[in-house]
Amino acid sequence: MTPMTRDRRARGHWRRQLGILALLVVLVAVPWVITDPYKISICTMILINVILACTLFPLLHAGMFTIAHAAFMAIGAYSSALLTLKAGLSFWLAFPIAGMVTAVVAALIGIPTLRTKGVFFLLITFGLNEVGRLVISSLNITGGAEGLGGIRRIDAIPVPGIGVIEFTSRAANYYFVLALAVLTIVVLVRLWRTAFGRAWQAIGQSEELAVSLGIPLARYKLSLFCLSCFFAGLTGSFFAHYYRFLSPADFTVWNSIYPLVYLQVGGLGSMLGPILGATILTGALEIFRAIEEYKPMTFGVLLVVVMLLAPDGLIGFPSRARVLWKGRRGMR
Amino acid sequence: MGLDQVLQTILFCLVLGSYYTLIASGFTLVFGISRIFNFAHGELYMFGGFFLYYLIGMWSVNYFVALIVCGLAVGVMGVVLERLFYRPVRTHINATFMVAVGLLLIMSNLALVLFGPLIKKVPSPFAGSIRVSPTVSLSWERVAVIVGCAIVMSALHLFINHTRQGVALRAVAQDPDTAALMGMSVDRFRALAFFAGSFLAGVAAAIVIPVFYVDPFVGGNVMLRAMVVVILGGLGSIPGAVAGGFALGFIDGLGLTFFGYPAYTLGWVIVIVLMLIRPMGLMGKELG
Amino acid sequence: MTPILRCEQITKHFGGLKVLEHIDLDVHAGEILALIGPNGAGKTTFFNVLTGYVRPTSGRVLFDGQDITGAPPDVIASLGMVRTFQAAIMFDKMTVGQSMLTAHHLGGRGSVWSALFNRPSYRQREAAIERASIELLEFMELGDMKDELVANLPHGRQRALGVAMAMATRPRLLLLDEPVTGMNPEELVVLMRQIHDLRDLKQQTIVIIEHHMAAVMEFSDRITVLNFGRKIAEGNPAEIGTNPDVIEAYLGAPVASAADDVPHA
Amino acid sequence: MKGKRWTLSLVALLTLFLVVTSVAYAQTTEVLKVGVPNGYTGSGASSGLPTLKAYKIQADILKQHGGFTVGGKKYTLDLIQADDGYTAAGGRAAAEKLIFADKVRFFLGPLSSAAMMGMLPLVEENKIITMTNSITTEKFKTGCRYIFQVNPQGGLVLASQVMRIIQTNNVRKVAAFSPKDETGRQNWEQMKTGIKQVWEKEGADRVKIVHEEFGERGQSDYTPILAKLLATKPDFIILGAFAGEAPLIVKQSRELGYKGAFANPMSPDPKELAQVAGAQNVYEYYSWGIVWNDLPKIDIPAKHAGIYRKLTDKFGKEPLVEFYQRYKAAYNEDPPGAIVYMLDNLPLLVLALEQANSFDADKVVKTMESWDVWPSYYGTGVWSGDKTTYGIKHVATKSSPTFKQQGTKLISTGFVMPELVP
Repeated sequence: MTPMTRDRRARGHWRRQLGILALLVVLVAVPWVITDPYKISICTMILINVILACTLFPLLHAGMFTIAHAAFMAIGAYSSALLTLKAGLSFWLAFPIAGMVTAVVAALIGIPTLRTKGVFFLLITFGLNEVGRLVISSLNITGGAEGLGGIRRIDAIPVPGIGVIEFTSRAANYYFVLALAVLTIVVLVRLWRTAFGRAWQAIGQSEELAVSLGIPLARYKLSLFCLSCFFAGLTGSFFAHYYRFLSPADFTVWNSIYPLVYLQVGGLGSMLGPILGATILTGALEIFRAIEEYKPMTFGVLLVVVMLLAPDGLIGFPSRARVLWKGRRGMR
Repeated sequence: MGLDQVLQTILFCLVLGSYYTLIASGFTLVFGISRIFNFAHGELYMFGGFFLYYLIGMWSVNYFVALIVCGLAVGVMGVVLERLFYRPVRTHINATFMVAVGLLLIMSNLALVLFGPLIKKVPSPFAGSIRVSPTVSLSWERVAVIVGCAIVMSALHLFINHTRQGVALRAVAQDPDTAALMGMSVDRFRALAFFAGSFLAGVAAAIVIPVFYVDPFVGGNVMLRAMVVVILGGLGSIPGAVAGGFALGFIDGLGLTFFGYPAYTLGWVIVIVLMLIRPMGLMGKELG
Repeated sequence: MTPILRCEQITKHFGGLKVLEHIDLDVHAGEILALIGPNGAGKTTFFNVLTGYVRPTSGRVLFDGQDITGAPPDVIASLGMVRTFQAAIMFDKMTVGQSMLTAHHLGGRGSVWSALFNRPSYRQREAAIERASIELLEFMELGDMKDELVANLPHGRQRALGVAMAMATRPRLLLLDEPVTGMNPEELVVLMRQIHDLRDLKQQTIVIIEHHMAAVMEFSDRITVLNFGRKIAEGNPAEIGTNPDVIEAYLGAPVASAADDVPHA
Repeated sequence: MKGKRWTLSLVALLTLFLVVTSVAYAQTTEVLKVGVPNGYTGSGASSGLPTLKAYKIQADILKQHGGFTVGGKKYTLDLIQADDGYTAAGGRAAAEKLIFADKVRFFLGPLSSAAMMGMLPLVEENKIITMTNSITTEKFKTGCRYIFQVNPQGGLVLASQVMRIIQTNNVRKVAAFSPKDETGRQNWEQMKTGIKQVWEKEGADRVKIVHEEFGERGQSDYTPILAKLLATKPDFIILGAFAGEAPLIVKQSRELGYKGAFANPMSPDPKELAQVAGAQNVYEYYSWGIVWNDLPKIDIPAKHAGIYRKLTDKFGKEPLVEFYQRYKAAYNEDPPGAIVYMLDNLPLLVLALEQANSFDADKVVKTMESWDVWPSYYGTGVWSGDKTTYGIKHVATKSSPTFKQQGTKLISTGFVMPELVP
């Protein structure tokens, strides 16, 4: 990080570092503190959503508003499941392959579609997600609409020094997805602050100006799209071996929209946004599972309220609140 | 397949087309003026269906009266949505999208709580069916869908082209900024658009629901189809909605007849390809 | 010596509309060439053709004797022909500093890995880029503003930043599209002076579209006049100032006063 | 601005939800928590909510009759619902919530195969006794200790009615239209065995399967598919468990000029059917379920009288009548016809608990397996299924009421008893 950008971050820079460290400690401690398996698996679910929301963060900033993320997650999930089921591969081999398969498919789809912009890209991806779901449910190898069962859990792996790690316990799966989340976020945040990240942001803010400065749009958009989908694919692979049953119903347009909701509710201001949004909303959904019939409504109300009070998301709220306090109607 | 079956196929393609046109026209109208994808449009349609059920099934109001009342009631709902939820976030595109999603969730769930999960049937005033050929027949209620679609669409055409409000609406749709410069209150026209669009949703429900049924879950499928139609025809274009509606009617109808259910993919595939080669759709204009 | 840019018979039609007709133009290293003409003369379209935003209907664009007709904008930029925009298109959500770093894209980035792991090679490159950025900002008298959000900059400063960003790509040929429109006289003089210095101190070759006649007359070495897509005159300021066709084109108004006319949208 | 005032009221709404939640969590002593994972939102709700209502009625009736005794303590049931969203992930989440947050050891449901598959590993690992209604042989192939499938149509009952219809109506061409999910395929496969039986009896050319179609649930216009299907001129259409869609399918195929018979295992409420399809269109429509306004007289063979009393002791002298009256009183509407399938889940669990006199899963399972015949709301049932068919004897085969609908009128076509099945 160069001084020029650091100046702005200098305020509370160390505080931030400490905060991140503390957060990590807490996250690692979770399985010891929370013994209730249900709560652990909620945390697992939260982390899955955090990853998905975070992979959307750079995409939205670069002006790619996609509603096909669930479809790409599905590609990762099914390819990993089938590789282990049909080809008998070890999970540890299938996992990265699943990610790459997803990235490749993303490239093949991205090359024609990324030429479109804004609402058209949104609609195309929307359609792609529908097509993907319908294809999965009409193929035989994917088990069609009935779904694909009998998927192995993550294979045990010997780790020098620690010994063999079994993935029978929830804690183990939790740690796995936690590691994946950390990896994803670190990679994305790091890249975001490099010249590449700057180029992506530039494209998001003005393609015209970006290209005039010699930034090749197509290549940069495609690479980011593939990267994002790569992580979505990895997440999908974990999803498959965690739930051990896949059905098209898990990858509807809604499953693509929810991560966007987390991201938007959390806020696009920084990577903290998607993390916050996914945590709060997934948590909320679980809490409100108690009043089953009202769950979607509750979610909807949360969403609308946040959007009305803080259109820029929760992390943008404090500054916005100040604006409102001053009496200036930011909403208008 | 025999001639009579060809005829049969064509007939329900027409019915399907009219149905799609009815549900899509309101959706596209709203988008044309306000640039908002009102994902709650399908839910408005659903509410329209339930209103009709209570008006006719419970209080046995005359069908045609009920039809108008449905339109008005749903129209008012639309205005409320615009005023209370969409307007405050107008300047934030993403937030608008999210609000639309939220409203969709709230309304469908609300319907489930209010009306219960079971399907409700609205008796159609048009009983019996006409013989088109010795072997082919078409029920009057389906005829009503085709005719109803024709009437509603021509009425809409008159409104857009031959009333002051309508012409103004179109002006705003084409260029909100200039319209604003010319001292038109864009806000007022957005409200008007939401009213008109939602009114159409209510009327569509009143015409279509008697053929099928209404339950709290009909909104979703309606929405999906409407989106395909609107993209096919071009975002925000009313003639496009008609063209797209019937296009999809035939795509779905023929597809289902010949390939069975995977055919539901067909519409989307075509739409995606279309958007790649001609983003403005069949009859649409490029967005500003 | 061979011209750095040579345009041969550039023609552009939009449908029936003849926007550019058989334009020939040479730009020589180290000069400031002004491109003037009434509204709708096709000046901006000409820039768009040169920089690959628009494909010419016919004609060739030679940059360093290399045919770049119809090459994509980013390639042309990487070859060293960079333009600014008439409308203030900016990276509004960035700070001035970030914008400058971004503008150094062509300065090289190294591999993703070196960036991801913040390797020394990458750090050095970033440091260099930053030094260059600061230097340019100082040059354009923006040094004290590098932490400002671009959106919060006054209009004049934004235009200056635009020039600085274009310069960050180390262009061999800089195309400026009405850099001083909408500026107050003081700002205007400052910016024109800075542009002039770019040429004098950095040997920067510049083609500038400008309406402000006084400025053009004072700062440019050579002037080309377009009218209705045709080149009607070319020569040094003195010649142009007295050229009857030009005066005609400007509705007979004395050239020097045809200044400050509103920028066309 | 108005927007803000409105949002405030929404916040109020939220807090209300919270209150409801806490209330929902409030508990009384001496109650056994039983989880009811099912679809309560989305299209799953159309079967999930009525089922929950039915269980609640049964729990009340049980309470009135003094609950049940385990280890000398009286127990009543506290039903805890959890939405499985009709998906695998949803099913797993629901199960986890019930097992670990609500500390539930016993499940009634789910109906959705996907949800069942999702919660399968959990249920087995944690020894959760699950009385499910989801029809899927798949999970039994994996040999599940703790899952009992209480649906009446352990295939055989479906088959025998299909066989009977083919014979009595002298059917020559059968066409099948089923939902494109596991439930749909299962139902069709099971009913197909009925046709196979006809073949065995009367030769393979007696009746032909002219068309098989699988379709999406929840669509509104089935005309295209039906036109295609009717082009093969069938005289008997078998619907593989369409629920809300069935009335439309009947209506639309009649509109296309179909005159033959229908069979549909998961029939909607008869009134609904007549309403939607139009009374004139509803004839030769066969289904499995109860005729509420003409409840059959249950006559129990003397040898089973004792067993049947176990049920009547806890769920009323005439269990069906009692249930029907209570349901109608509570919700002033007839229960959906299909609800009758779910009525045995709760009683069987209760009886097993009491007899095992323990909440230990393995004991309870042993007890249930030990029954060679058990009481059902409309007679008796047995556990069927063996290594070859299901892998484990946990699948109910029991007498099932069948009926035929004529307009709004339901004509009971009697019970199909397991004994009838070859």
